Amino acid sequence: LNQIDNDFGYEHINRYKRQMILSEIGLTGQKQIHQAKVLIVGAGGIGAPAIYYLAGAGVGTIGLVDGDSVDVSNLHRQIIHNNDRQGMNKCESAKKQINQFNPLVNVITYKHHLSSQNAIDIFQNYDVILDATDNPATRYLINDTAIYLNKPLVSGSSVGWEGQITVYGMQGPCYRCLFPQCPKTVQNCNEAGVFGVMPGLIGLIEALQAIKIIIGQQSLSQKMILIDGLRDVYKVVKLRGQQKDCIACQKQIKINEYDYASFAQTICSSSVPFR
Amino acid sequence: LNQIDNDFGYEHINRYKRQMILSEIGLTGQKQIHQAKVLIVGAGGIGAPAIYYLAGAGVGTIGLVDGDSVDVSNLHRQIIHNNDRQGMNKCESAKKQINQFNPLVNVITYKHHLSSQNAIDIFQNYDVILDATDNPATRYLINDTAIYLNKPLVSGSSVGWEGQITVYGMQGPCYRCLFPQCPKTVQNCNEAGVFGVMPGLIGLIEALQAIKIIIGQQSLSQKMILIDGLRDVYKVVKLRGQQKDCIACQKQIKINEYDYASFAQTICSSSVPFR
Amino acid sequence: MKIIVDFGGGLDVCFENKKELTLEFEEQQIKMTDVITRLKTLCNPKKLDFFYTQQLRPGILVLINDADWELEDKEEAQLQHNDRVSFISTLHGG
Amino acid sequence: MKIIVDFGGGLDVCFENKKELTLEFEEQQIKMTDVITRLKTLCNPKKLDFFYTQQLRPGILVLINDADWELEDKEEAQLQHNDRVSFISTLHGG
Ligand SMILES: [Zn+2]
Ligand SMILES: [Zn+2]
Repeated sequence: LNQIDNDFGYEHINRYKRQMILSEIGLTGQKQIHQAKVLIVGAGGIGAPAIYYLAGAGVGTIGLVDGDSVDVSNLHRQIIHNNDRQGMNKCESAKKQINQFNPLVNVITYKHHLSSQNAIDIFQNYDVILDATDNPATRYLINDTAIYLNKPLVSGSSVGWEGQITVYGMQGPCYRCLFPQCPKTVQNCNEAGVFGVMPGLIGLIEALQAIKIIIGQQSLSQKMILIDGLRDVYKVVKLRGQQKDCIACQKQIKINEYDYASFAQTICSSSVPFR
Repeated sequence: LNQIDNDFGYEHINRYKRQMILSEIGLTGQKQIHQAKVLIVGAGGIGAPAIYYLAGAGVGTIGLVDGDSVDVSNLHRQIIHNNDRQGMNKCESAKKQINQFNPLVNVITYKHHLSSQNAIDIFQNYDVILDATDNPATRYLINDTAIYLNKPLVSGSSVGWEGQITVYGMQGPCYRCLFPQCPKTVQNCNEAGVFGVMPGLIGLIEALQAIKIIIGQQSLSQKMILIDGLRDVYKVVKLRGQQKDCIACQKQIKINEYDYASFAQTICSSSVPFR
Repeated sequence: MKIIVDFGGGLDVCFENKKELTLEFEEQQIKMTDVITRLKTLCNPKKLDFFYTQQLRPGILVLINDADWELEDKEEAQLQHNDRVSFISTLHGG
Repeated sequence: MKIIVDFGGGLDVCFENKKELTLEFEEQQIKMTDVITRLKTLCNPKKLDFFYTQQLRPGILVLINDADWELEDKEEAQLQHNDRVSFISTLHGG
């Protein structure tokens, strides 16, 4: 064990040994995880469980972007927060929880919303990006920025009893490859109901994909997991490849000049409540 | 809202409103969840996330059975515990965490192992049983007791990068219907490696099944979800029905006289490490 | 010829909350356009614009036997008896 | 005739860590017993007792096209070209 460099010692091995037994991880893989920097955009229903399991697995640096504060109505699904932190910024609350859970992990907080002015500066410090947000405009911003910087993007979403998750980039398709025109959604945003376990499952699978990317294992690039928790449907489907005419993949977007709000203005104009 | 009885008030509605919007839950379903009593046997890799999401969803009474204490090597996957609670009994640690996360939930701790002498007395106080244990002998004990008392049993397991989960009872098959002879396993028990997200997914799906049973929705009875996190395989398979010759389903077992240890003595005698 | 159609991401709202439909076709040769045309007639008129206006609503992923129809020739893709066609509306909640 | 076989729950350890095999059969009529006999020859001798001793090792769930073989007639079940047969060892870890 003499290859242990200064900041990866016995304390780490004792904590991570049950996963280090796996041949796909071992000492080499655990050090890769320790040296990795993962950014999670959104510390809500998907981000909360993702943060917990990335920290548990020993990701050395986790960045969190969220400008919202903890509200009691989040607590049926956002397990990183708790009753005493209502009103606190969500990144701050998550950082407190992780410092108590695994002090070997460094949590960096960005206590504001992502914008086309700050996205590139933040993303370039990280190896893998996780999209845990809740609206199409931000999802396109995250997609275009990650693709522009060649960072793998793990992207999931959840409403009601359903969840979807894939990995964008890595020579596979991106969000714009699948949806060149902004999706008009069936449900109107935050009034949509959601059962806590569904974003929970998506958050855990996002963490799993991030770790697999870090240790060089296969990921969900060009595949999507579809889950219907109510009807017990769990399946993996095959997606199109990268599209030649995709303005994101062909790097034709000037991110800080792109008007994401108006591109996605059709969002949530639907009047149909989600079932 | 005047049907709100004394112990289900605005405090509950404000906390659970995002899931109460779902037609499958609503006020009626939330009150059923509030009045439900769920027992989780095992506060480890599967039990930890299950407890979190059952408490988040508002299950009024959660029982926890575990005689073990928190060890640092649990913390890569057992998110209900933390660094400061090493050495504390796992039920005690989980109760502290839940009291801070959702004070509206009552956690009952059984700080010892389940045995054929105490299983019936404990189980009969609960509506749904969750198996979150890690050895066949206990799994047969839990199965036989739940079937004997006609309690639905949500049962999952996880090792390495894989996970399996089903629901026993409810006119479907039980553990003995599937495996009349005790399985001789490939991996020797606690030295087997495990990646944290896998028991995490199983724990969340166990919580999801428990809630669905409580609100009268379909469950995994006679179905099993198979997950291979490394190869991104997520699928649901169909199982045999209840077996006529099953000594558990035909209630032919005297639980407090049955020698589970010797029935399962073949466990973990295998010398083959799990990959 | 029988084609099984299923809906995800809330699209069942357009089809009386049914998650799955079985469509019967007399003809032996069926293409995706035929399935879409049939579904437009079955769709609840008040909710048609969540399924189809001049085109399939942006944000709907179409799968043939669990594979993106873009991998075959989309509307022109030939279908066989008992094929499964899925219309999955992308979710953006988090 | 081609049969696809996959392994779960660690059983791939008996087959050189391969999660999936494709078996070719000359005969037109194939039963599950034929698949098991073939797999016994392919299994690593040192690990055979994790797959089969006098019988299939207790704890292995056998599926034909993702359905428990107990729903058909187990060893006697008839197979068709491109059927998928799964041997899933039950996990007990928690
Ligand atoms: Zn693209
Ligand atoms: Zn039985």
